[in-house]
Amino acid sequence: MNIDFTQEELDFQQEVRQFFAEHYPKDIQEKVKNNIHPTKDDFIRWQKILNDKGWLAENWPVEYGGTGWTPTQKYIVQQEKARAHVLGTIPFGVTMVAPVIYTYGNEEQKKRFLPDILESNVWWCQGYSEPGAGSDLAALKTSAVRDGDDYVINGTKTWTTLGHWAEWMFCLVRTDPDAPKKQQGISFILIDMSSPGITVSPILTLDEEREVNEVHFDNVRVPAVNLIGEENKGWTYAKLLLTHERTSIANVQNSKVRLESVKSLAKETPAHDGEGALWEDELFRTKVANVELDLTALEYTELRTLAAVASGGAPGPESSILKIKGTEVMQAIDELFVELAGYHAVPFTRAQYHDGFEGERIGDWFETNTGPHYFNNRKQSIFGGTNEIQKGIICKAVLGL
Amino acid sequence: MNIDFTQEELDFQQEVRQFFAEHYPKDIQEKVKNNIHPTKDDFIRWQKILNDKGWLAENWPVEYGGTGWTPTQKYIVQQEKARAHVLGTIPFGVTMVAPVIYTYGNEEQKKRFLPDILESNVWWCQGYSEPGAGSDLAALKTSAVRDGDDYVINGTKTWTTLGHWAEWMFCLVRTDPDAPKKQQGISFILIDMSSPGITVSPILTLDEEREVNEVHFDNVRVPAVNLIGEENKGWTYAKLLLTHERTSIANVQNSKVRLESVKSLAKETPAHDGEGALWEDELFRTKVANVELDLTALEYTELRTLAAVASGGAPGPESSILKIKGTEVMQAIDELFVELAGYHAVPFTRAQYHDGFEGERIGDWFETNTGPHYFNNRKQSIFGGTNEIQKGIICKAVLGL
Amino acid sequence: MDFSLSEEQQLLKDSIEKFVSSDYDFEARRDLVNSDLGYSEAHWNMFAELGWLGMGFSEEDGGYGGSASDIMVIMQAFGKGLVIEPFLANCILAGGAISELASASQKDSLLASIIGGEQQMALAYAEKQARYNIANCLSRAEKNGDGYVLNGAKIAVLNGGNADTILVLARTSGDQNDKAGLSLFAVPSNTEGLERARYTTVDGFTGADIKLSNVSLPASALVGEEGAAFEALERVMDRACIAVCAEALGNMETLLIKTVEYSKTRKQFGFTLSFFQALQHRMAEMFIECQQAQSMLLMAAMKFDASAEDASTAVSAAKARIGQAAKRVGQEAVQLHGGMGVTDELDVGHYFKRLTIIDALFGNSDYHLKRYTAAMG
Amino acid sequence: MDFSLSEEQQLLKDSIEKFVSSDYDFEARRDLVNSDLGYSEAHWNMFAELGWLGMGFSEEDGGYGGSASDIMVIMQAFGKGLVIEPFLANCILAGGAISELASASQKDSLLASIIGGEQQMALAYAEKQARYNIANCLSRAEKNGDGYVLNGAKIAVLNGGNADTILVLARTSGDQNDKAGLSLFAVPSNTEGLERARYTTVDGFTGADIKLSNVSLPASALVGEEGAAFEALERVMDRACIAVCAEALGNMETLLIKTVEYSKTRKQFGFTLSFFQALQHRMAEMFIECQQAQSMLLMAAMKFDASAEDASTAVSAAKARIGQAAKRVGQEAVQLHGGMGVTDELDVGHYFKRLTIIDALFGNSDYHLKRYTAAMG
Repeated sequence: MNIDFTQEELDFQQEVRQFFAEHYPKDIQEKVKNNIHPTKDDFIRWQKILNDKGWLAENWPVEYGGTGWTPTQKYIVQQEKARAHVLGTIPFGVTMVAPVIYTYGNEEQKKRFLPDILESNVWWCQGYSEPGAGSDLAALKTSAVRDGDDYVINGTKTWTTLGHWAEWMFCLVRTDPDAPKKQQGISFILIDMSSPGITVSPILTLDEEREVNEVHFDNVRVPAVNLIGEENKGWTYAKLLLTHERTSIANVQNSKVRLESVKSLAKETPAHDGEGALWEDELFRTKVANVELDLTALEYTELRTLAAVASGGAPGPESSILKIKGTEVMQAIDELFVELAGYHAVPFTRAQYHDGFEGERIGDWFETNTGPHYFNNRKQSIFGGTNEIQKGIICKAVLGL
Repeated sequence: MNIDFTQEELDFQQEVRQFFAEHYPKDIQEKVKNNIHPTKDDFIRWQKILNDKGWLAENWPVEYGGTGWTPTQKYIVQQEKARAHVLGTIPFGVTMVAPVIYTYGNEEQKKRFLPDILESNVWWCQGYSEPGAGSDLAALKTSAVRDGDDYVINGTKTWTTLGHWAEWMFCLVRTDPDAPKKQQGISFILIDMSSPGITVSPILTLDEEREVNEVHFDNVRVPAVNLIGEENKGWTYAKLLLTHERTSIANVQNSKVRLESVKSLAKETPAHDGEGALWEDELFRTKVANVELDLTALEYTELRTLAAVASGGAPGPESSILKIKGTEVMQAIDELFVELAGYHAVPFTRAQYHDGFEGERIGDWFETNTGPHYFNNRKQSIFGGTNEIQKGIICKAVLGL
Repeated sequence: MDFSLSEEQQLLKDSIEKFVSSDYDFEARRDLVNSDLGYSEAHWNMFAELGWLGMGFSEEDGGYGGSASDIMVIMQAFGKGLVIEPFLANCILAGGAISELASASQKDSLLASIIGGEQQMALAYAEKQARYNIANCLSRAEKNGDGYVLNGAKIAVLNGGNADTILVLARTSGDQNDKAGLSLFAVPSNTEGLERARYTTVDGFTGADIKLSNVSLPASALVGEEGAAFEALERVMDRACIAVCAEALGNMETLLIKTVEYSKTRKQFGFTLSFFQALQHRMAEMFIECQQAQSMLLMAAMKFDASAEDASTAVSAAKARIGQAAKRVGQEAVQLHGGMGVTDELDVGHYFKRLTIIDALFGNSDYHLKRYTAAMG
Repeated sequence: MDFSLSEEQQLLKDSIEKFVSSDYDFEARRDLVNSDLGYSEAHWNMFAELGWLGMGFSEEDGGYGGSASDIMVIMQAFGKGLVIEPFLANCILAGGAISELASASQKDSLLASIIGGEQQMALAYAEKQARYNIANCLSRAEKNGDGYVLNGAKIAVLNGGNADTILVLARTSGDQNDKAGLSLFAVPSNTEGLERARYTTVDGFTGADIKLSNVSLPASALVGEEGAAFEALERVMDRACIAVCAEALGNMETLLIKTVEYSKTRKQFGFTLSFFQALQHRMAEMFIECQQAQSMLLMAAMKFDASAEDASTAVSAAKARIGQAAKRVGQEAVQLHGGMGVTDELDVGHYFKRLTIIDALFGNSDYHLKRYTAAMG
């Protein structure tokens, strides 16, 4: 057991820090720092820079363009990204669909899709959940019926994050409605979002932002060559992806930076009784400390999981812990921010947190964003498999209940 | 809505206070104050005094010797009892079996049993739970088979509180093993504990005290005249009793006195860092405050329940709240006591808390009792229908789930 | 001791609940929130006609009620329907301050216009540096001949954007934290030098941040006596706490009902959610929170109405405990509704928002917990 | 960064776990607890022979390990079986103090006798008024010719009743709370003036409260330098925290396993408890607590071994968080075992007792939370 970085790791840390300092666009950094919603172009611009450096596909095998980083290196990169307020990489392409393509796709599919993902030429979205199939994902009904060289797709997908920006969707569809188990009749298919018959309609979340969508398919023809792997085996491929989603969702380094921000803001915020700083209030400090303890434990749980994966283990059902605790911590930090804002949690000033706002601001830079962020972020414990589902996974796969 | 006592109620409060001051034996009071286990004789002595005043059977109808008190009067008595550290009345006779006897028993049974209960001539115990039937009480197996004028009883009852002091038991037995629903084949019968074939064996709890017992029945003959009401209708009678048990279990006034004790002890106890009093530690004070808020809410929930009962409502399934919150509060106070004791929670000094201890005491009067009391009191959320069972009752009977 | 409502209160409760359930559906409310005014004038006039706007005031003040238990009845019923009309701002905050402070003649004109629904008012007390301490006031009113000149800034003025008259708390003497020297001024909102930044609040009400730059007022603008506003405002804050606690209870009761109903219809894995025991127990805990909140509210209202010595502590107890309950019940209702819970479309998230903001008003849970803890001695 | 155990540590872990699972059943342990000595001399000799008693000490001190991670491995394994032998008192507390403070010649004699299992020792540091602040010390050692005279009182001296030698912390100069001026004395337990009230502890160990009345000691009784004990004892406390955190983790892991197993066999309402989702989720939460506790422990042990600047803060973080986890896991295990959970007969309640006492040792959760919070700046 040893907690220290090696000299090589320290050098790597330096390199990463320097690269971000020199190449991460300042305008995007300012937005992230100030809670301004980034644009589609911001994401693409930064991902292209990262990819030029070869640092986009952290988890891909080296042969496909991955970094080959050790768990410790990935941890260092996460730290440095959070430290420099680096805009997050949109996961749908590089983190989610790509591993499915390079693991289960054929050579032609790899050639066709992976380079565009690396170069952020194509924006992907996820077609998993349906209005009638949330936690019970395998109950999905969107149908794909083979007709000549195409599949004809009908149905509705929901909670499609940034689907209105997407050019392609990876999608779970039912190809065998008569399969004895509902998991067995599902296929994994890639869909060009410009295909006729697709409608993308917004779902506003509690911050009144358009982030998620409903996507309707009305006799949409999709070439059968877009099917990944075998027909009716999609559930297997999808599960791989869900595990990847779970391990990345803990967001430890991001939460650490946010918690530091809570601390420094609390030093400048008056206490609730207007006397002294909120940071001197032992109740507030204790809440921060308890969140920090949970977060520290989570950080080491994540490191242990990554170490186990690196030494040959799979990211097992324990990764459900990362989802549960990671979202609990995020949401606890959201609450601390609301408390920091005091009466200035009350005004709703959506425009202030978008590009091009010119009016007079209400409140300090963060204050009026705390409510909407807190409300919207309740999704964290719901999306990606609710925390109840994650507990169920622990019960079944770890405790054998 | 009005929170004040009437002049009559204030007079009554005075009367009660004065009676306790004059008639409650000082030696018993000292024991209760100092956590010394009372003896069987202590209980009987005090109950006889209470009964002489006509104040033992608080909830009985006046015709049988009840007090006829209003909910407010009962509340006042509870307050004054707690205030004067009055030893609790043993519930098995006066609170539990008596309502069943006067509600469902025949005239002869009422004449035979009720006077001895009022005069505390007979110590009762409860024969409900069995090793295989805990939360699932209706799964009980102890059998009663009619044989001439007797029932012959075989089986085992468990968690029988103070069964080793008891002269009589009220008992649920299975008289029809073939009933279509398990609740239907159960009868309610009264058993003389001196009957041949009964063995009472101790179960030590985590404080290493003998409080509960297992009671074994080996071909025990019980006269059929001891059956209450009709054969196979015992479940109905038992449910009445369970409701009574639940409403009395909140123990609000007792918890209030204990919480006051925590506060005053905390003023004399050094803080964890040895500087100043523990009472000046905001973390500790806040824990006390949060318990007190819960307790205040509970007090008014209890008052609302009693008021609803008085104005014609039955103590409905809402009374499950009293059990759940009442035990949560008790157990939270237990934790505060352990914290007060600090390092002196460590020694186990059972003899110090029994009659006749002559040695040199370890720690202040309360300190070394805090651990055993805390451990043993975890039973509160288990016995009398676990808190999980209570939540189930709320789900089913209140929320319709 | 008596926990029952009076006959009048029961009637009031029934009529507001009927209004909420029959005439206040969520889509109509959404349109109101998105309208320029932010609420319905028709509703407001109806509230006035039915006497609801007078229920916050004693008969002496021209009203029809005025006790904390009256306010409780109204606000709990409003809370069930997430009523957006500015009852709190007019009748509890501004009206309450006038009732506590104003001279008989001021009451005659000002209160009558509130009770009659003719004038919109707001109380501007909060300042950024003050957090929840109303004595911490930097806004100043300087004597100027017969009148006053006001300077300062106020935040989160509920109904501040719509108000015809804004009651501004300002310091006529003393230092930043002094309890003495605070005075209240009735400022017509079109007075020169009064600048309003109007906004919708995150929970759908309207509000404003306000700047006062050399606002000239006549002597008659002073409400009541000079320098005597603090104790009066403290009582207003206590009543406002009871009011929003009642509203929160109404919110929570509705959330519990909606969550239980949803759980009985939404199917996952072949069963309705109500089949899953882990979820059942969480709904049982929501029920317990509601019941305990109801008890705290009754306790505080009764103590307030009895002018009990510890009435303010009781109010803090209720605000703290109900704030905790509100967070828990709100979060659980959203979580148990799954994805739908975080959509703007469903009403559940809006109840959750309101509960969140109620905790932020008039002192959050921790503020009141500290006030309670301090009173423990 | 490396989270894996060394080969030696893995072997040590395996051998202790084998001992615990094969040779340490609960009924045998009960007999030990009820015996006069309170533990097994045979076990103790075996621990010595297998070198386990030397694992808490560096090779320099004549031991075979000494790192925090070594201690972690041993104590976690002991915790799984609720091992009652006085490893903590001898090897971590008394031995740790000697290792930190003593001169080479004192180490030679004292440590060798611990490592060899030949002598029982105890560390008497706690005083009633001091709570968890070791600097708060009223016991005094006055110079008397070449030697010292000790007066004072110590509480909760673990292994104090069995110890042949008791290390007593006493003040040779300074005032009650001074960090300077504290010295450690090795006092044979049969020394005149040393009075022991021996007891079993609530969790089955043995301990004593001790009074020192004019206890005369030779100069050689002083361990190390005069007045320099505080920093050393602080390090001992940190290591002791890591030790009991590891033990607590072992306790919790066993409780989780026992609870899950019980839930699979105990039937209620026609189903095993493991069928009930509300209980399932609570077991999942127990699992999460165990995992998070494991992470905190690793973090603290690694930082301690790396002599990190914030090592003491990391220890407080672990002690605080694991104390919270211990309470939750212990209470839940008892609750989920129903009536059996509160019986003396079943082992589950005894694990719960040990977890409770671990929180009370060396600073409870709140004490360490405050220490942590203070370090946040």
